[in-house]
Amino acid sequence: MLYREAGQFKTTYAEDMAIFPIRQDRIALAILVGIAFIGVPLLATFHVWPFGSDYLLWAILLPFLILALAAIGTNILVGYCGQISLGSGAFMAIGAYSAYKLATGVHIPLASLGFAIAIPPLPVLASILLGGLMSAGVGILFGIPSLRIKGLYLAVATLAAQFFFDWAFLRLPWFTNYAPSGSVNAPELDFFGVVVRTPVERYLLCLLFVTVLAVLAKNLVRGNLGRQWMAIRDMDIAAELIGIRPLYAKLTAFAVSSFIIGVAGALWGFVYLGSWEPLAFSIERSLDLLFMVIIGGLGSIMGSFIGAAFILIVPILLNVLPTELGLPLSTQTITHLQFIIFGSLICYLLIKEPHGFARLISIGKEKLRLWPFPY
Amino acid sequence: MRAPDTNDILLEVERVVLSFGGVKALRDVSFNIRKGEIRAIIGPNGAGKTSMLNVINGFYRPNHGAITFKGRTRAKMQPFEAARGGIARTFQNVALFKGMSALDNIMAGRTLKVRRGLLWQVLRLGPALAEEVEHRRKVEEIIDFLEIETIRKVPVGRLPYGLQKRVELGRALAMEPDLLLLDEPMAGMNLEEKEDMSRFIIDVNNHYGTTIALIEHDMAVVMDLSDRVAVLDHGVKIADGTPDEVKRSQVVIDAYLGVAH
Amino acid sequence: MIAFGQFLEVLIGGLMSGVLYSLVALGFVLIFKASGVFNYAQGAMVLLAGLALVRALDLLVANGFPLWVAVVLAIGFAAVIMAATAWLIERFVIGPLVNQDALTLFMSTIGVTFVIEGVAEMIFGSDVYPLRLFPTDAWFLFEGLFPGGILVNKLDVWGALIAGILVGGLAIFFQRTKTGRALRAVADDHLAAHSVGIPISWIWFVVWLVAGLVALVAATVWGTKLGVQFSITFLALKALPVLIIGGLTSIPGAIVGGLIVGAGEKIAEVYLGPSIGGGIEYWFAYVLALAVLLVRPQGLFGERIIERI
Amino acid sequence: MAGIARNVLILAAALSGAAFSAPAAAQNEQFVPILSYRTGPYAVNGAPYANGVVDYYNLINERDGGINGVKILFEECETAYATDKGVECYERLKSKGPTGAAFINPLSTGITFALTEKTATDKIPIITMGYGRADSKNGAVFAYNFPLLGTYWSAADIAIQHIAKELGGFDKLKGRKISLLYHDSPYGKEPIPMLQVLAQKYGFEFTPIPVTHPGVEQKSQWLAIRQQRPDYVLVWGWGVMNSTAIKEAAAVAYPRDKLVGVWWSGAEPDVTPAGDQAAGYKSLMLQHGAGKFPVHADLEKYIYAKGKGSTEPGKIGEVLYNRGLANAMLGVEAIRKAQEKFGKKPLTGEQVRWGLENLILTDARIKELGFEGMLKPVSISCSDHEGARYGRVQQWDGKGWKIISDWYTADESLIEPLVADVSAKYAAEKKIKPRDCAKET
Repeated sequence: MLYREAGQFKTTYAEDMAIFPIRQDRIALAILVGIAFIGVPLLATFHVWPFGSDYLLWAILLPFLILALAAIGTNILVGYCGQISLGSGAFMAIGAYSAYKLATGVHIPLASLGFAIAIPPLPVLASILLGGLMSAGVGILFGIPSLRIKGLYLAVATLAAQFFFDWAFLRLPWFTNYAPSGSVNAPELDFFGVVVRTPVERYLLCLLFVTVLAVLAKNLVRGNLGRQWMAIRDMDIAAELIGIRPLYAKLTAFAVSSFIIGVAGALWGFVYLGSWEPLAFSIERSLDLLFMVIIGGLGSIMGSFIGAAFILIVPILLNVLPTELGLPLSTQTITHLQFIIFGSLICYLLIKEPHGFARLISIGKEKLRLWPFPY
Repeated sequence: MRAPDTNDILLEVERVVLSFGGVKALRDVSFNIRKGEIRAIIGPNGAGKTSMLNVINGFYRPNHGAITFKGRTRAKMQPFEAARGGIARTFQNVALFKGMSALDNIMAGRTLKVRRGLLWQVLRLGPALAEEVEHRRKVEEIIDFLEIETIRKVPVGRLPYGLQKRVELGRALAMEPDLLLLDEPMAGMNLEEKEDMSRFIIDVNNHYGTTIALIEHDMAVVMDLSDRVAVLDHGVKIADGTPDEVKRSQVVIDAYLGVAH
Repeated sequence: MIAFGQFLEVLIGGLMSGVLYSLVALGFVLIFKASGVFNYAQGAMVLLAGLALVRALDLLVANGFPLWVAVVLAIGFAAVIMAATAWLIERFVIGPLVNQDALTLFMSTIGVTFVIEGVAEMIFGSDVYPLRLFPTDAWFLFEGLFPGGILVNKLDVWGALIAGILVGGLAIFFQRTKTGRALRAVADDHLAAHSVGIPISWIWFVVWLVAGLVALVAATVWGTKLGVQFSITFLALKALPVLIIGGLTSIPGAIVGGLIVGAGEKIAEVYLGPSIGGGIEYWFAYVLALAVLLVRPQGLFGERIIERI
Repeated sequence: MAGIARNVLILAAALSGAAFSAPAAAQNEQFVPILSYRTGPYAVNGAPYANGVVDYYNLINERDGGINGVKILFEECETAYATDKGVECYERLKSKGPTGAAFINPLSTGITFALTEKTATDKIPIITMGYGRADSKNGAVFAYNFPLLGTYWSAADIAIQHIAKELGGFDKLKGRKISLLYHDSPYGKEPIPMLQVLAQKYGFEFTPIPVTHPGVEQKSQWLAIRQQRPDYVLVWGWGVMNSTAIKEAAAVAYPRDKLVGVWWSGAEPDVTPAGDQAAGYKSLMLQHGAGKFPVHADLEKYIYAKGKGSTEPGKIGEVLYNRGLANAMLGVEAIRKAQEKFGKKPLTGEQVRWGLENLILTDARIKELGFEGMLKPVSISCSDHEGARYGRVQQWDGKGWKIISDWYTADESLIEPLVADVSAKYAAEKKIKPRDCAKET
């Protein structure tokens, strides 16, 4: 009875075009944003349950936010534009390593030309954003084959990006500033004099990035460009015949997607890991991101959040639960069980609702709107 | 019905040949479309009608021949270039974007009219929002015109066939085309739906002054609607003229009755 | 002359190890051909088959069975396990997902991968289990011609031999048997096959079973090469470029793709690697696959993709 | 659909209820997390090590009733050798128990790199026995890192010492070719700078050859080795990479006795898959080797006789199992040392850190603990977080490991400048002010 749009008349198109045209949705969102921006930091600052330790912030919320951001990026390419990519991990890596290079200063000696390109160390914020742009540039480059290669063939082609960059960051010492171990350390997170150190500060920083980029991504996907992407996804030939240029639509999708994923990668390295090696952005990361968007819902920004939460939290839960419940299982058995249950759960979800949690929610809302009178 | 301007040729097809491997889909076909008229292309199955439309809007490249549209002759063209030139199109088997709502499908038809680029769209503020609202207003006009207000937010995959055809027409109209190609707009419809669709086609022609070329099986509909009719059979144009002339042509009657050549 | 001998050695070694990738790629092709499923679980199936085989073998030998009896029984046992796996996958995953898009099916096989890995290690253990079905030492050919000779690994030769027999067997199966012909019908058109009365769930079970048996064959070779252990699952990623180059639907393509990938990456690694840092075979096959796709989007032997409207 | 929603709710409820409730633990317990990997590509090596650690903690509890009455409460967390999972495990376990984690032992150089900064902030010592970052020997900069018993730079030096001895002297190294076949990760890359220093000093030609994770495919590396014909190949592998390397060496007929593995490439699972082909293979020993010592008798009596053992009784005494024991013992002794200063109660990580930094184990004490013959004396200090730099070389004869060398001691005069240099860079990068070790007590 509480969830009704009756009596909410929209008098302008602008109102009808809002992200959440229904008032109740807007209230729910406001509460959520309030909790995220005010509630969580407050509880965490005073170590109130469930923030008694840093665990929830450090090991759950922080990676959740960053991976949700990466999932949004993946969703733009896979969910909105229909271009299957198994290379998201590589674009996270490009974002992270570019940001690292920019933050520590770039020096490219061009001995044959007699001079060198030298960029002094940039501020962290600029490094992160430029890292995203770098990733976007490479994304465009690796998007070009998509004009010819389609579907699963394209997916395997994107693996070329994944493996190439895995290798490049591992083998070319220039990227790691010649660190003997090949592991790099993030610079101090100094944002115009404000140094981000504690888990709460890191959380707020990521939350800010995620919120802003999610809103901007939502703007894009509900605007003309988003419709172009979806048109290409649903029927590329028909899209061409109404004047959509596949080149432009696909490459913008690759660019925007790679930008967001690149920023997420930079955050993953700078804010979450602090010190990393290429393995942090391996093929498993790419598969995880793909799972997030499929389980969450292809073509849904909100679904990306739900998917990220599911893929991140369920394995941890399955791992923690037996110990916490005091089940007498060995670590080995728990991990094997975790694999089995997680795999089954994924198959089950795909069978029950191939369109992911986002579809479940919209069906749920439709039912709620009618409740308690189904007709 | 608006009187067509007989002197103003919008599209001229000259001696077009199209073949796939050894199969010739179109053999030396020539005809024209005048500005403002409703032009029909009819013929039995496999006559090459859809191939003709595909050639016109750049999806197929003819092996020989030339096409002059708005006075410009071209050898080859990308489909989106045809769209940019003002050619819109619907399809025999509905080519809608199944994952999008009716509204979004029609809004997608506005793509070529969108002026603000990516950076403005990201912000969705000021001029970008105003533009989006303006497009929405235009699209709502079309939605009203086609009487599909109630289904505007329904994903088109869930709509019945007849409504899908209407949404597809709406998407083509949103492009504000100079030439509208309709590939069997009434296929698979019941009588009532056919009448609705005929009305829309005539209204489009009258209201917006859009030139229309349509392919249709239903002879009765074609004869009622069109100003001029071209008849194709086995890739060859066998007749061309007003509905009455075509109706009387012995070649056409033979083709439809399946008389051996 | 030394340089040429070395080149020949790298080339032969590369071609041979390419054939070993083909063994894994063949399973992919079978399943994709018949059901349009891109089966990421093929690597996990090799692990499962290998574990079932080696554990049964060890148990039987420990209980005093003569080696050849133990080998036959263990292979039989592993085949039964693969049949059960095929049935379970068809019944609970692929069957219910019929008519879903390719991406959903692909992701579901990753889910299946997790389950197989978990179950296989839980039942059969997660240690490394040595398997010695084939000799693993080397011949040195033409020692008179090239100093040191040209090295050819015996296991590789066995692998190539087995791959050849396998492809021949599969060809006979597809051309000559009733089930095989039915499989081809299904591959061409699901609905049509259904309408002529071929039970599609049976067909799919058979396909997964055949893929499972191919995995078992791959496991005998790879198990001998590496020891049966978890890392065998990584072969799936090595097999992907092979089948992309060959074309997802072509059995000979899987072999040719393997040869190209194997020779290409080994030559690149040995001759190009040292100058740009080494380890390039890690991505070389994929870049090669990308290049092939740009010229032929359906792979070398794949069926042409025709766009209609 | 409703089913899914319900399941999710149940899971969520379980999460909020379980993961964050305070553990119902007795207050007189010292919590020790165990980051292990019993699944995935490296399980083969991770599992026996974890078994040794678990069994030793159980032994302390069963035999001694804990450390001076303070029982050890431990919990395993599976990392699968993946850095992100390791970080999650660390965050999950670091504040468990009445006083939080006493120390952490990630058994992965990658995870060590990722945790180095976090552990310093959280004041939890990170013990990396025989692995980790070599520059963290410098306790002045890395107050919380303890690369006990030997870093990779010590290992590299010992390996070269042994090769020199086999060749008949350091002067014989000149002009020789020595290749390093390494796991392409921070772990495998660590020894490279030291080997470059050594190559410079002794005039041998050093070629690093990377193997990509996990190392199942090494054919091209070995074809290259066959062409280059190095005099020795150092193997810096882990997991399947080790046994594959030995098999490929056999396949190209490279003599196995010219292979020298690091101490992480010298356990039973590394050689058994290669069968007879592994005979002759050599590896360094992190002091101890395989075999049973007095402590194993206690394990059999107090743990395995009661059916509480974590592996098959036949497997205790394997190389990696013994390393797990040694590692656990050093941790326990550090806690014991810290108890001398801070009292016989559960201690914080910061207090255990003091215990580690002041830990001295004499021959007599090692004998008392049942590790005689396994370990040599250890003496840790602020400036030396390594504590000992000894190693020996063992050889696989096809059935078992045989010790074939005397003790070597890594040459500090070579290592120290490199440590000072690299750790100073780290201190500058992270704005750490090195402690003055002269003032530490």
